[in-house]
Amino acid sequence: MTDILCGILVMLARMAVVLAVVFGLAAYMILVERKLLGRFQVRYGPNRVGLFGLLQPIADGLKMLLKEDIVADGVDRRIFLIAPAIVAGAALFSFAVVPFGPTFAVFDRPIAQVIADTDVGLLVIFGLSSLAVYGVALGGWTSDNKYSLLGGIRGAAQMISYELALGLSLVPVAMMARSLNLTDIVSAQATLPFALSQPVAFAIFVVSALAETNRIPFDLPEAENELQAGFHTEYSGMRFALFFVGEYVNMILLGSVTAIFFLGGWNGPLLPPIVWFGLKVLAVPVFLIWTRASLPRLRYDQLMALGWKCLVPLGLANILVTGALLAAGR
Amino acid sequence: MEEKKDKTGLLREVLDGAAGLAGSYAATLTHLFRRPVTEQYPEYKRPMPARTRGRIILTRSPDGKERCVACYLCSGACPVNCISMQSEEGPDGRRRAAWFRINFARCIYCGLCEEACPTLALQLTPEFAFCKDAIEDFVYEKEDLLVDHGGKDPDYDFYAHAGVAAGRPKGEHIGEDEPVDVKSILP
Amino acid sequence: MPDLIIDGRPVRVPKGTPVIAAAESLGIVIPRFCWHPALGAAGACRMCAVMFLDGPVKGLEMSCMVPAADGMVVETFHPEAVTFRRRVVELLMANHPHDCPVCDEGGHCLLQDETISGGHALRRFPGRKRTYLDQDLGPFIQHEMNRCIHCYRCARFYQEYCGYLDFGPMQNANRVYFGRFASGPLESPFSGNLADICPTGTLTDKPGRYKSRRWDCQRAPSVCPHCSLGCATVALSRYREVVRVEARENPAVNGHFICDRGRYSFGYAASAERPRQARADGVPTSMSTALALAGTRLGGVVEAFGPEAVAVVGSARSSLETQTALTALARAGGWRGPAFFADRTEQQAVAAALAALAGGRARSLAEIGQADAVLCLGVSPLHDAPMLALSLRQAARAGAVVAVADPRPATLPLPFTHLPLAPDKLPGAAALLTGAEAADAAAIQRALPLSPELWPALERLAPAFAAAGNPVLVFAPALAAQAPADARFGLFPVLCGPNAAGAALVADADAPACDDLARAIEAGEVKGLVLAEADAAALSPRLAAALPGLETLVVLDHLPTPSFAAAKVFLPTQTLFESGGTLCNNEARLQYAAPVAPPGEPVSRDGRGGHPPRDYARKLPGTDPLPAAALCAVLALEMGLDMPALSFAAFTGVGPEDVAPEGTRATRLPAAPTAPAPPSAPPGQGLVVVRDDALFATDAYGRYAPLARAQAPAASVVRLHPDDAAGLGLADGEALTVTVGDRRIEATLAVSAAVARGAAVVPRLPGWAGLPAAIGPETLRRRQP
Amino acid sequence: MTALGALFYLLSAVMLAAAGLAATRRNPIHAVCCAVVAFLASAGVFTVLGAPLPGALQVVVYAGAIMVLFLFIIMLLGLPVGQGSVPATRLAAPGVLVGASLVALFTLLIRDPAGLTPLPAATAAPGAVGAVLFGDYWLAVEAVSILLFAALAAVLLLGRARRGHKGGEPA
Repeated sequence: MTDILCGILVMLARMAVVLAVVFGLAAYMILVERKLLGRFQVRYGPNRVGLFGLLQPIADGLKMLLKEDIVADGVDRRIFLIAPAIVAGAALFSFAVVPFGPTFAVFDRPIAQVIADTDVGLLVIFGLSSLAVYGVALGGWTSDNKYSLLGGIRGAAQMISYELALGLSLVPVAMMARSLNLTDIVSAQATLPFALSQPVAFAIFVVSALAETNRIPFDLPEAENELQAGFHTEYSGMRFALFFVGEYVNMILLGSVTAIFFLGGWNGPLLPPIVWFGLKVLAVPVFLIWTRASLPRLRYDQLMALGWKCLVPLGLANILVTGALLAAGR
Repeated sequence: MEEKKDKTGLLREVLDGAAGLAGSYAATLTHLFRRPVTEQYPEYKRPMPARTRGRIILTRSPDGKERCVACYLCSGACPVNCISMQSEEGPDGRRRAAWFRINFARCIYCGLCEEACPTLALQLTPEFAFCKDAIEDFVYEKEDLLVDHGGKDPDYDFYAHAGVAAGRPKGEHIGEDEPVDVKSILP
Repeated sequence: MPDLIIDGRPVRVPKGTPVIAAAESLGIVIPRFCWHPALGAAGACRMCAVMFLDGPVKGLEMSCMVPAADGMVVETFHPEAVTFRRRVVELLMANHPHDCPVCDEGGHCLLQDETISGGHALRRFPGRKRTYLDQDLGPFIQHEMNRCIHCYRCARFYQEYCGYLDFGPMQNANRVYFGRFASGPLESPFSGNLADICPTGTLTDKPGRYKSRRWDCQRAPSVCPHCSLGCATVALSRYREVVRVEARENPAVNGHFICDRGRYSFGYAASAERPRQARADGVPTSMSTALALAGTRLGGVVEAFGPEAVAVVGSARSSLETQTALTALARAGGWRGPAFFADRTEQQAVAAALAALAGGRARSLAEIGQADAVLCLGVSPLHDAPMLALSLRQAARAGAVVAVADPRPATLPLPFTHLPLAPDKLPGAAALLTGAEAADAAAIQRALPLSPELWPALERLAPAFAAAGNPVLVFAPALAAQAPADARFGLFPVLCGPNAAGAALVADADAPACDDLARAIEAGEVKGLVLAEADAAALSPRLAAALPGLETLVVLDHLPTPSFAAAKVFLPTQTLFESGGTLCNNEARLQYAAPVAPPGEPVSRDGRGGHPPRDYARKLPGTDPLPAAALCAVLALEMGLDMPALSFAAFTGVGPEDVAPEGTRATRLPAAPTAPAPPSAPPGQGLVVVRDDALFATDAYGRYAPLARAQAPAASVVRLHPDDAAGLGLADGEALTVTVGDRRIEATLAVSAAVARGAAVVPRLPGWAGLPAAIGPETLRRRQP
Repeated sequence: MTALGALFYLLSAVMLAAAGLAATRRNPIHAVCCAVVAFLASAGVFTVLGAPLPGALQVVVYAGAIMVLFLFIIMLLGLPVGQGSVPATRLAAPGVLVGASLVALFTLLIRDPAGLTPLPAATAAPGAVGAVLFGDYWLAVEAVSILLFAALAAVLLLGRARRGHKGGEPA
């Protein structure tokens, strides 16, 4: 009984820690993005609220909370209210299977630094990321607004297309790690991260993951100069904030997943594992922000051509080559 | 239409594309280490050039009298019709504005009025930040517009050049002869 | 008819036309300062230089001085001509002061236009500027001699065109000065035109000084309502106030000019005393309340006494639209009226005067200027119709014989013969001069036995009139019967009131006159009266006296007349400037005056001189008045009357859409009624009362225009012939007390041989309206100190 | 009843309810959403039963890809949204048919003693499934994939042919 209670307590504690860290990170990731974008554009970025604008996320959050939650006429109310939650929820759920470091012991009790250590972790992340598209598509469809609808349709098509490339880029990882368990995948990179042993898969993964998060240069669902704000045109207040937080949680998730799949997880010299993991996780959002500052948005046909004519064949070929090499090496 | 690309062409295209991407990443990266050009406005106020077009004033001539003669040229030049006035004859015989009104809520600070002003009375100042809570407060009357200095050109005095006898008699303006004696028979 | 080519375009003009006018007929405006179509060429300014490429004249010439001739090829924009004109402007500007901002001409100044279009921006002349001292030229013209470019337009207009000599050029060479010998008001009643014709700001309009720029004004063509001639004007309004009235060119009526009465009497529209709010029993109220009350009261009268108990009175100053609406209202209700005239005789006289115009005998002002003999019968041109004097001047300049047969003293800026005859003697004199009777010395002595001093003049005039090929008879309507049958004579009636002809056309032949209505009120037959833009006191003292006997008096007006004070219900109307309207002048010419001023209290009064209020949400003050015609329609609606849709076309034969810009003559004139009996000698020893207009403040509107009233003489003047004064024991300049009814008026006596024997000339003012037709020593008394 | 058992029944109830709603919604979007919920619940059921791999595949393939395509097509077509639920009359015949087969199935299951014996715990570890799939059944898997590929190619060809026939842009 004590065991079960302890287990539940530990589980709750882990969940609380993960949620707090992820939300805090997401909030400050917004600030980091605004500051960094500012500096990339030779300006300051937010620096009015608190020292260096450090309280800006809190001010933003307060503002969003206090704003009126407008539900426009003609929307499908239930779906309209649920859609933002799907985006944020799917991203948060994924953290259930993300390990943050090696298992350690407290009072001889092994404590895994993961909420749910499952054998199919890779598939779970993959599946949950594919659910996020419902938030975008439904939110766009239900807003009863042609721009939102176009954004939703674009989002759905884009995410389905790039999910395929994403999946194909992860197959070699699973093949080389011989497991779908994330902890196992990290252990398999103890010597050499997959980013180096699987450069093509890494490249495909980064590009398609970028597309999955709907960020520049793949932000066609919300392309401001064509669709106002795309699928979240009609959203305001906290619901809009949920879309927003979902995007940044997704960025952190993407960082975690990239770190686990390709950058060797918490493996690294000198520094403790959790610090290595944190550094690798944060490196990816910073890269995404840098990309946002550097690259222009793709045209829609270019997006589709890149996905279907370039990434998918490349991924298939990569699998074949990897399989052949593995078979040869056996 | 698509030409069949040979191998080297495709490779070149890929390399070019990669170089282009890298170039843009490099550009943003160098920006990251540059000093931001933003001016921290309320703390730091850039000294504006004297000819900046901001709030409008009505200046005075060196002798301290109103320069404005209410000639209606500024209101005629104003493209948004934000200037209105009524001229009258003042106690000293000078033409002046009975009332003079500028609606700054309508003003576009184009400076055409300043250009039109023949007496250098109406001038635009660098002051650009004068916010109000109510839009009616942007209607400035002559009392609000009139200042006690000569603005950008403090030495000019219209009535020293004009030939009309207001303040000083005929023949005593700059570059004038004595009045003709119409009843003289001298050649 | 010379054919010439100007700027590549062929044009054919009448012989004698200067090239500058020929170009203007093509729409090519050659710059000019001294040339004016009415004044002709002087060749003074050198501005109209153009290049003559071919024809009888070659080279650079002044286009105003060269008459158009066959085969001329003219280029107005020849480089040499343009350079010449640019240098002329520079020379003219050498002495011009730097004062455009404070000059009232700025914005419509010919010199300014030419300086800017000539590109003269920098002064190259290093010398000093010539200056002049200015003069005070009276209340109308501001003098600023420094601005003068010596085009001589003012002098030519003032001396040659008008015939007044107190203003003109002085000195010589570079010192020429235009002014009076000493400061003082200009004598000419046409002096206001100086501001119009001066091409620079030397002579500007003083009442409009510093008021506004031309470009800020709303402008519209209007018609002068201050006498019956109907001169064309342009009204300029700004900030809900008419600030200026200018002459408008109408070649058929006034040419290019108007008189000072027409120019400076506009102040009634924006006067502070003008009633702008409806009143019920003297208490200000809303328009709708007052209209409802008027409907109820008149309805009550109709219910109690029948429709015949309500009467309508109009006037000769209302527009045709208003007169028509009043007629429609009276017809709809079955009421009496509308009455437009004081008595039946006057109405018949005006109708007879108009009837005489049939058969193409009407003459316009312009045609009078071309007549070779003019007889003014019972008309004092300068006072009854000032612009007539200017036309007579033009006729006299061309050698016409002008005679004025009128009991009032007459001064005219032209050589003329004055025949001061009492009204009852006028028909006889007219008969002599128009050829109705043989005009030998015996006949003259027989006709005018008591005026031997006039015999030589008549003997001289009679053959001149008999020999004239194009004589004109200018006559007062009371003398309509004297219109000669001789078809040589053109006819030109001078009526009393701007739309008197319209009133005569609109009124039924058997319509009641004001005196008839007054009798009906006294008899208790009429209990309700609608008084539309009419002052009962000025129109008919008897009616004014009867007003208290009414149960209901509804007054529609825009002037603060005594009737306004007596009104039970008052409804404010709009002026001609606000509502526009059609007026019919003395020669039955219909002219349209367009609305120009927006209704409402002037901004100057709204702001009390300071800046106008900033409360933008409020209703503008003083915007209650409506056009009188509209008020009639609402009143009819209020009373449930079915007002017939009536246009003045039904009375004049000319519809509103047919009124041409220069006016259109009415095609339906009254059938010749029984001509009024000629004036007869008063019974007994009394002096015949003859009413005289002054230049200012005696017309219905001028009385309420502050500026015009300021020009009126301080004291009223009674004029008598020396014999009559001696008979009464009075001397020239004596203070008099005149008894009018139960009131006493103070006046001074002026004795002059230019007054007819047996006539007492009194001012045409409302207070004097109650005088009987003939007065004696009991009315004119020396004032006891 | 264990906690897992309770979870199983809860998820089953959700799955059944969502499936029923999906069948009766007139608004196609609502129907798709209900179907997605049913798929998710079935994935939960798989996981509760100790087979996370089918559960994950259920989410990835059905909920994450197939139903998104449905949604995509519906959004693209802009189908008119009907009111209320599907009228019973139109679904009477198929409903009766499905009901009858269900009754027959359950009768068979209950009648057959084998149907009442508890199944052994599923072996659904990823490696084991992979070994079975690509070891024992490789031929069938390849055959199915070739069939699917052929179908894909055929659809592409048909779609192009029709567009070309209509005089659109040349293929």
